[in-house]
Amino acid sequence: MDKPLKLIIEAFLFASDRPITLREIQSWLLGETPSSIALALKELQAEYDSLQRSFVLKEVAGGYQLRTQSVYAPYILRMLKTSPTRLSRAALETLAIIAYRQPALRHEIERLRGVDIGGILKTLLEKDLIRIMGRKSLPGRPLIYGTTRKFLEVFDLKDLDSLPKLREIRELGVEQEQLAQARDERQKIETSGKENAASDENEASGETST
Amino acid sequence: MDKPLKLIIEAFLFASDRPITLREIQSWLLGETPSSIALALKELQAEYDSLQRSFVLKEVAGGYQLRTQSVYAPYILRMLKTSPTRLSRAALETLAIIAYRQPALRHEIERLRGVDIGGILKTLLEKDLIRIMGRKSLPGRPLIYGTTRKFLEVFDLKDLDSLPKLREIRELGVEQEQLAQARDERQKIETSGKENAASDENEASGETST
Amino acid sequence: MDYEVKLEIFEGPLDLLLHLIQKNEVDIFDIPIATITDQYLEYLDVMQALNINVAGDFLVMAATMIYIKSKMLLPDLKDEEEEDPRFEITRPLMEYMKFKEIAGDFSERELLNRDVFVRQIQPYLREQLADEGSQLDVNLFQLMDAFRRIVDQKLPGVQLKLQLQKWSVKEKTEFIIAHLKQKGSIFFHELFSEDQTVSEFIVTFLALLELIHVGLVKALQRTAESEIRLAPSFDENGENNNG
Repeated sequence: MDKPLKLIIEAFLFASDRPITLREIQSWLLGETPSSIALALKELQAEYDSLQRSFVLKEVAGGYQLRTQSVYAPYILRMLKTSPTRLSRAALETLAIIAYRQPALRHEIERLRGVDIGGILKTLLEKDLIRIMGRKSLPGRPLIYGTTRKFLEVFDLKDLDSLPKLREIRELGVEQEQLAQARDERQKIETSGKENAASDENEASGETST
Repeated sequence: MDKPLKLIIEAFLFASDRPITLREIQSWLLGETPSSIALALKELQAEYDSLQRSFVLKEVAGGYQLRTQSVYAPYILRMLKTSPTRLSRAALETLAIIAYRQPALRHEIERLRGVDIGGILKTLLEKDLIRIMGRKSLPGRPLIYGTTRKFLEVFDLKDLDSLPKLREIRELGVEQEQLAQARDERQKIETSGKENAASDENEASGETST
Repeated sequence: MDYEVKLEIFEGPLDLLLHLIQKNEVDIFDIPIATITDQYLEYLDVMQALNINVAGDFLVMAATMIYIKSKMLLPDLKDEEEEDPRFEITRPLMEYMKFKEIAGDFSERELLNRDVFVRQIQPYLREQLADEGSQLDVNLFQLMDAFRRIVDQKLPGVQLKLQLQKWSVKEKTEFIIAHLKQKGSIFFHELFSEDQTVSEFIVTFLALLELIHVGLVKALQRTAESEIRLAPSFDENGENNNG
């Protein structure tokens, strides 16, 4: 171990998204005793306290975690509220269908996705990604959906025509990249002799065909 | 504001999983000027450095982010039990071309690399390192590719301007000159007295590639 | 075959070519084309002997090299103003080397999740937060991929007709709507331009009929002789005025 134990543990705490236990820390290090780890954790705790940082080292759920002090929670919530949110897979698929098939009817979209999409349509409408373009003159006068200007903004598209075509999506095959990966793997494992090299070669080509 | 600006910003940095910009910080606070925020960020930067923590405050992708120091990578990788981000050589080369040539067309990249890159483009798109910027108004309306913000984050770049300038790269400048010289030499020898039209043309095309 | 068969895998013809040039320690500006071409072809033979699928790109380069080699063998017949035929491969090689070097530089940087790590969103913070984000963390590729997934899943009883024609009614529908949005109302003829083919005409016309049919566009004509005017029947947000 060439780095101070204390700082290695700090790095663990920093990069983890959940509390980590003393036992876990021990398992990631070689030859450190629980007591030395416990001591290092105590030191860190004392350090953050004396430095009066915005974060503290807390014992939660049987583990240790770096947490911002609760007085900063209002600020952080303000930040998180404006942070980008992800679209669920279902929402993304529904949006994709509308984008590519618009003007699209609800039952058409449901036929493609195979499930009810009422809730998803509502979410997408709320997020201003889709809009109601009108009603189709069919029995029941179903609503017609299309995408919005906001949709173009979010996806950084000049216009709907810039949406890649299905053909273009398919053209981005995977084989070539797999081949390249296989190559790199091979180059990492330096072959010692030529017989080896030759046999590996066959394997590599075998892989790509699968 | 009842808490020191510096520590509020630290709390933001601690609670965010992406680089945050000075502008964003300003929007989450009331009545703070960009210059006072910039000053606080500088102070934090200096503090972490002088305290010799396991993490530092870095400027990436147009924002600020806390990042562990690279010496702790082996330990953290053991904790995360993941293999590190790996890109194949082919993917890196393709990415390099797109980074410098953007907006870039697929056939341009393929010309430079001499191979089909469909699969690689897909991988880079999946990893969110490149994006589709639109279509070129050429026959077939080909898609235009460029790099993403994630690219800057992954490669520790402040912005695209921070990419090393092509002509700064050692040897290459020399090589370009050599190429031109070699051409001239040959032409002198072989075509004593002929016009240098061809050589001029070559130089021009050499320049456009830098 | 007088060189050692130490097979490295090459990404493409330029990669192989560069390797041969370096192995032979020759000047990139004065490539001994005959030697390099021979070695290049031998290499392709080895690859084929080992059942490695030799991509077309390798063969194209082989052809180019053979052509250059033959050109070099005809010393006095060639046009004196022509450049050295070898520059046809020197130039792309130079470019390739340049980006190869940059790729090397890239991989030496402090890479996220390889060399450096960042904070993760702590779940306890997320829990305090209702889903009300305004920005969206999503990109175009994810959207495309979602569509591809849908199309590929082949739900029972669902047949997706993939339109092969160059212009789809959908695109033209959007085009007309965008046009109307921008200009308020337009003359019928503005939808068509002279460089359009008959099939594009028809598709545009079908799109227009569809729009009029669903009530998003109104077609107006003052007299039988006057031009047909098209007016949007939706408001700014695209909502249908008729409800």
